[in-house]
Amino acid sequence: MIRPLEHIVIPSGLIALGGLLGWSLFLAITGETGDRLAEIALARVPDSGVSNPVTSVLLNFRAYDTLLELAVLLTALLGIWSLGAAGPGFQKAASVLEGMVAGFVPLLILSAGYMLWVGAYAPGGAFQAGALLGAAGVMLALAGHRNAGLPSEDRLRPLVALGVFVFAITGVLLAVVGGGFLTYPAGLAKWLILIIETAATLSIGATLAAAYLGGRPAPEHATRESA
Amino acid sequence: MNLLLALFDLLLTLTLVGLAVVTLTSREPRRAVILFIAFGLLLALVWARLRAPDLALAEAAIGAGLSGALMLAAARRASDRNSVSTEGSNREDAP
Amino acid sequence: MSFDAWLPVAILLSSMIPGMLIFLLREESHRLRTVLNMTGALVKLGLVIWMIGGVYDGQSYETRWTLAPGLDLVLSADALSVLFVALSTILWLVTTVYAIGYLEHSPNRSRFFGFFSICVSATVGIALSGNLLTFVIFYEVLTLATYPLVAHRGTPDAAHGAKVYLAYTMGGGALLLVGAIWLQALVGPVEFTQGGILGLSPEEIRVQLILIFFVLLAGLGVKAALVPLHGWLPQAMVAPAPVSALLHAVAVVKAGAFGIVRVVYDVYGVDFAYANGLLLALGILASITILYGSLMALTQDSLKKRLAYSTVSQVSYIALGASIFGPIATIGGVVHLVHQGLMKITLFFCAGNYAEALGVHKVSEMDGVGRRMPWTSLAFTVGALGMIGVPPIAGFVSKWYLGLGAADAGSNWVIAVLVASSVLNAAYFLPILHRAWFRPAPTQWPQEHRRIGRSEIAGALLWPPVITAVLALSAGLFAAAPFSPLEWATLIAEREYGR
Amino acid sequence: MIDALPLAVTLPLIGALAVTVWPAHARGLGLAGALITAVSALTVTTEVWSRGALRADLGGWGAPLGIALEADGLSAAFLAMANLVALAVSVYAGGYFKRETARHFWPLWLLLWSALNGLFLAADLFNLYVTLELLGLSAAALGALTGTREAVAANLRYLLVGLLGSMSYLLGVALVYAAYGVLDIGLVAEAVEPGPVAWTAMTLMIGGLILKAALFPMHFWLPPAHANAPAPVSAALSALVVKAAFYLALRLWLDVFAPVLGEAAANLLGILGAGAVVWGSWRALRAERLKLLAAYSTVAQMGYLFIAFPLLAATPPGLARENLLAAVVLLALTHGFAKAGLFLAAGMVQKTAGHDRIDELGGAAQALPAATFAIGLAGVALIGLPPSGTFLAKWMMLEQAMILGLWWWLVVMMVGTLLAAAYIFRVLSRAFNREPTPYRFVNDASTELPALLLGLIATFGLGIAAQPLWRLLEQGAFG
Amino acid sequence: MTSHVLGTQLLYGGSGILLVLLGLWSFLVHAPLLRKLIAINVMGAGVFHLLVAIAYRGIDTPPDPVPHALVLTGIVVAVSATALALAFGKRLDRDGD
Repeated sequence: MIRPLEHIVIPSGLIALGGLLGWSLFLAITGETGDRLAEIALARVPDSGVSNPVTSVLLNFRAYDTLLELAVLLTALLGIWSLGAAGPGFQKAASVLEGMVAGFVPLLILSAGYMLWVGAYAPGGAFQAGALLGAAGVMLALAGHRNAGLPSEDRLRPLVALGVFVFAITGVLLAVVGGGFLTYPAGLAKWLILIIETAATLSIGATLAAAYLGGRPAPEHATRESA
Repeated sequence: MNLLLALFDLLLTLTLVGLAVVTLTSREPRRAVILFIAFGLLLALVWARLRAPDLALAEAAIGAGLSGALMLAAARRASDRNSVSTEGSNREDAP
Repeated sequence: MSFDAWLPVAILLSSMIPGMLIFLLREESHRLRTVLNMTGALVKLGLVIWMIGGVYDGQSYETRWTLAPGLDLVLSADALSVLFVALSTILWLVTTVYAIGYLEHSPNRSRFFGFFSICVSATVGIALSGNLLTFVIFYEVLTLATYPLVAHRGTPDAAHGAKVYLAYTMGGGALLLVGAIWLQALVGPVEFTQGGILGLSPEEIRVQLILIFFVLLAGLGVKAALVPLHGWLPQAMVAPAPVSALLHAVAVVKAGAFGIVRVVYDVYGVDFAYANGLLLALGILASITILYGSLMALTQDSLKKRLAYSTVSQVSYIALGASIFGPIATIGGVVHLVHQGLMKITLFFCAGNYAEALGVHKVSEMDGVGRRMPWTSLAFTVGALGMIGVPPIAGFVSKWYLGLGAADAGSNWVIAVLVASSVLNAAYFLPILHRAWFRPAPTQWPQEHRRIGRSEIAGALLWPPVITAVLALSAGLFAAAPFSPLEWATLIAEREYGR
Repeated sequence: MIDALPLAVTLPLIGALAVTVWPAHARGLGLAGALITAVSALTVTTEVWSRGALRADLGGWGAPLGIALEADGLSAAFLAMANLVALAVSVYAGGYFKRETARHFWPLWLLLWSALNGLFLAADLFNLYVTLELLGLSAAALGALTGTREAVAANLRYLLVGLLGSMSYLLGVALVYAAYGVLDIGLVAEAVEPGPVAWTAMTLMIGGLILKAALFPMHFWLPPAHANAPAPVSAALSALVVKAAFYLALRLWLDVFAPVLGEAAANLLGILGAGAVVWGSWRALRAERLKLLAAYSTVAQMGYLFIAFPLLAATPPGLARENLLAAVVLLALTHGFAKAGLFLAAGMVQKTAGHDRIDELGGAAQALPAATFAIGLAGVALIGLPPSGTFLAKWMMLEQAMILGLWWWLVVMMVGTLLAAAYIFRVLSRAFNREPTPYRFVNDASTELPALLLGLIATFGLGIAAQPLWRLLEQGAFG
Repeated sequence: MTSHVLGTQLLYGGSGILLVLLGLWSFLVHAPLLRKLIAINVMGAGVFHLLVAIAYRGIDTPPDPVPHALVLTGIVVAVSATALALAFGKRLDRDGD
C-alpha cells in the first residue's frame, strides 16, 4: 500500500532539500573563503596556555561555549533525576566478569587521567577523559554495582556541579580582578585551564555515569570509591 | 598517492553511508543500536583520517560508546517488554 | 502643567480611582464603599461645574499624552463634550444613590460598583476624547466595563443576554477600529476639529472616505442601536434596573449617538457629509430606526422591553438631528442627547421601583399602580409624556427644534417621520398611563415587598426618579434660561456652523 | 565595574548550582538566585538605555576568534521583559510547588533562565545553538514536572521537535561558516551576499526556529506540552521560550539576512502567521480546558508576530519601518506579560477547583477574584483591546498595512481579534454565577499578586507608558 | 587550497549532507523513540561530519581547530539530549506497565 506522505511527499521533499543543500555546500566550499578562522586561530594558539589547538579553542577562545555546554550536560542529568529514581539495576555479575571489571576499571581511570593531562598538547582533554570515567561507571553498573561506583546523592550533587561551578566562578573572579569574564592572565592560562579541565573531567564522568543509571541514585546504597 | 587516497576516501564514505542506511532501516532495536555503535566507530575512523584525532576519540568514547550504552539499555528494556508481553512469564526469577 | 491642563484627567480619575479601590474592598464594607462612591460622584460634579464655566468663557482644556509615535491620547473639552460630561456626571450621581438602595443585601456589590464607576469613567472619556484614537479606546473600555454589569446577576438569562451584548458590541468595536485605522492611514491622526478635517481632502480618496464613513457608522450604530444593529438592547434588559437605566440613558447608547455626532461634525464636517450624500443616508437609517423601534415597542408586554424599544427609537432622534443640514436641527438633535437621558432614566428607575416594590414587570400588571405608588407613577408620567412630546416637558423642545430644522432644510419627509413617531409614542405610552391611573388595583400584587410598610418604597429608590423627572420638566420649562441644555446646544450649533 | 552582560548569564547558572548542591534549601536559594539574576539583567537594560549598545568580548579575544555578548535596544527590551516575567514566575513558584517538586524545579528553572539571558545577549551563531539546546532541554524537563503520562509524552515530543529544530539551525550555521568563515553575527552580516548559500542557510536557521516558535503548521507539539506542564512552567514556556525563538528569527532576519530576503519569503511567513492566527484562535475557542485554551492562544499570538515579516519587508527603511518594528516588539512584550499572567492565574483556578475544565470553573473563578481579574486583564491584552500594549501594537501594524495597501492582513488580524474575544470571554463569563460572594479580593498573595501584576503591566503599563520602548530601541543596532 | 583538498571537502561534506537527509527521513517516518533518537544522532553526525570536512586543509596542513571545537561541543550536547530523551522514554514505559 502506498501512503502518500511517507512514500511520495517526504522522499521528494528530501531529494529537493538534498539538491539545495548540495549545491549550497558546493558554492560555499568553492567560494573565496580561504582559510576561514584556521590561520587566525592557529596563530594565537601559543598565547592560549596550551598547545593543542582544539583545547585552545575549547577552553580559551570559545570557553564560554564550553561553559554552557557543561550546563547542558548538567541540565540533562537534572532532567533525568526529575523523572524519577533509578531502576533496579543489573543482576550481580558472575565472578569472571567481576574480575574483568576489577582490572578494567582502574585502567580506564588511569587512562582518563592521562588523557586529561595530555590534552594540553596532544589529542585528548576533559571531554575524552570524562567520557572514559563515565565508561568506567557504565562498566561498574553492568557488573551489577547499583550506583555505578558513584557516591551517595548528597556527595554526588556537588560532584556533578563542580565543573560548571569552577568554570563559572573562574570567569566571574577574572572579571572581578579586572581582566574581563574568562579572560585568563598571560601566565596563569595554563594552570587555570588545567584546574577547569580537571573539575570538568570529574563532573563529566560523574554526570555521564549517573545519566546511565537513568534516575536518581538509590539512597540506601553504601558509597564506593568516587569515579 | 593522491589517487589511492581518493579511492580510500571514496571507500570510507560509501561504507559510512551504507552503514547509516543499514542502521536506520533496522527494525530490531538491539540490532539498530549495535549498528549505530559501529557507525559511530567508523565515523571516528573517518575523522582520524581527516586529521581530527581529538574528535575521533570523543566520538568513539561519547558518540558511539556512551550514547550506544544508553541506547543499548533502552533496547534491552524494549526487548524485555516484548518478551514479557509475548511469553507472559516472569523473567525476574531467571538466574 | 497648570490645573487647567489636568482638569480633563481629574474628571476622568474622579470616578476611575474610587472604582479601582472598590474592587479591593471586602464585601461587607458597605459604608466605606458608599463613601467612596459618593465622594467620587460629588468631586466629579464639582470639577464638571468648574469646567462648564471655563468652556462657556471660551477657555480650552486639553491633556495630551503620547502613547506611541503618531498615537496621542487626547482629552479635551469643547461645548459638545461638556454637555455629555455634565449629563453623565449628574445622572451617575443619581444612579449611584438608586443603585445603593436597589442592590441592598444583594451579592457581589464590590464587583458591581467597581465596574459601575469604570463604566462612567469610560463614558466621560468618550465625551472628552479629543481625537478618534482616544474615542476608540474609551469606546472599547466602555464595552469591557458594561459586560460585567449586564452579566452581574449570574443567571442563565443574564449570561445569555451578556453574550449577545458582547457579540454585538465587540463586532461594532471591531468595525469602528477598522474604520479608524483606515482613516488614519489615509489622512493621518484624526483630531476632532470643529467644522471637520476632511473638507479639503483630495478627490481621489473620496470614495474611500465615503466607505469609511459607513464602516464607522456601522461600528457606532451598534451601540446607538441603529436598526438592524439594535438586537442586543432588548436582550440586555436582564441586567439590574440601575444598569438598564445607565445603559439606556447615559452610557452605551449615548456613546454611540455621541460618536455619530462627532464623526459627522468634527471629522467629516457637515459640509463634506452633506455634499457627498452621507447625511441623507444617515437620515434614512435614523428614520427607519425611529419608526421600527416605536412599532416594536407597541407589541411588548414586558415593561422593560417596551422601554428598551422606545430607546431604540428615541436615540435615533439624535442621529436624525445630525443628519439634517442646518443649525436648527443640530440644536434639536444635540439637546435630545440630554433630554432623552433625563426622561429615559426616569422611566427605568420607575420600572425598577414597580418591580422591586410590587413585583410588577409587565404592562398588563400595571392596573392601579398610580394609587399604590403615587410619586413613582407621577415621575413615570412626566417621563412618558415627555417622550411623546407633550409641552412643556423636555421632549417637546427636542421635537420642536427637529421639526423646525427639517422645515428649514426643506426635508418635509422628516416632519412626517416625527409626526408618525409621536403618534406611535403616544400609542405605546398612553395605555400604560391609563392603566396606572384609571384602572382599579388588583387585590393581590404579583410579588409585594414585605418590608416597605406604609411608604411606597425606600427613599434611595424614590428620590432619584423624582429628581430626574423634575429635571426633565425644568429642562423644558426653563429652556430659555442660561445654561439650560437648549442654550448650550445652541452654543454648540453656532460653533459647529461657525455662525 | 564588572561587566553586567556575562553576569546576567552566569548568575542564574551559579544559582542553579547552589540549588543543585543544597536541594533542601531549594526555595530560598532559588528565590535569591532569581532576584539577583533579574537585577543583573535589568542593569543591562538600564545601561543600554543610558549608554547605548553594549558589547563584551569574553576571554578578551574579540571577534572573529572569541565569543562576544552584545546588548542593543532590541535585546535589552526582550531581556527586561523576560526577566520581569521570570521574576514573577519565580515568586509564584515559591508559593506553588511542594517541597519534593521544588527540589527539581529550581535548578532546572534557573538553568532555563540562564539560557534565555544567554540567548538574548548572544552575538555568535554557534553560541546561540548552545543556548538553544540549553533552553530546549531545560524547558522539556520542566514541562514534564507534573509527572503525568500526558505531560511526559507531550514534553518528550517537544524535546524531539526541539532537537530537530536545533539540528536544522546548526546545519545552517555550518553552511554559514563554510561560506563566510566567521560566526560572529556582525561579521557574518558584513560577509553575507545574496545567493543560494545565504538563502539556504537562512531557510535552515529560520526554519529550525519556526519549529521552536511553533509557527503554524509546526505548532502541533505546543498545546499538549504547554497545557500539561505545571502552571509556572507553562507560563514561562508560552511567554518566554517560544518568544525567544521568535526573537532570534527576527534578529537573524533584520541583522544577518536582510540583504538576502525577498518579499516572497516574508509573505510565506506572513501566510503561515495568518494560518496560525485563525487556526490557533479557533482551536482555543473549542478547547475544553483552560490551560489548553491558553496554549492554543499562544499558537495564535505567535502568528500575529510572524505577520510582521511581510509588513516589515514591504516598508521602506526609515521612520515608518522603525515604528513598525517597535510595534512588533511591543506586541511580543505585551504578549509575554499577558500570557504569563494568564497561565499563572489559570494555575490558581485549577488548583482551587482541582481541574481546569472551563465549563465547570464557575465556583473557583468566583472564589478567587484576584485570579479572575488577572485572567481578565491578561485577556484584554491577548484580545488586543485598549488600553493594552497589544492594542497600540496592532493599531500601528494595521495602520502600516493600510498605508501599504495590504488590507488583507487587517482582515486576518480582526478575525483573530474577534475569535480571541470569544474565547477569553468564554472563560470570563464563568465568573458570573450564583455562587457565594467571595470574602476578600486576594486570597494567596504570593501566587495571585504576581499574576495580577503581570496582567496590569500588559494592560496598563505597556498600553499607557510604552513610549520609552521607542527610545530604548533606538539604542544602537547589532554588528 | 589545492583541488584535491577541495575534492575531499566536497566528498566528505556531501556525505555529511547525505547523512543528514537519511537521518531526517528516518526521523520523519519511524515512530519508535529509539529509532527517532538514532535518526537524530545520525543527523547530528552528518552535521558534525560536514564541519570536520570543511576543517580539513590537506594531509599535511594542520586543520582548522574552530570547527573541531564546535563538533566536540555538539557531541556532548547530543549525548545529553539522548540521555534525557531516553529517560523520558523509560518513564513512559514504566507508567505504561
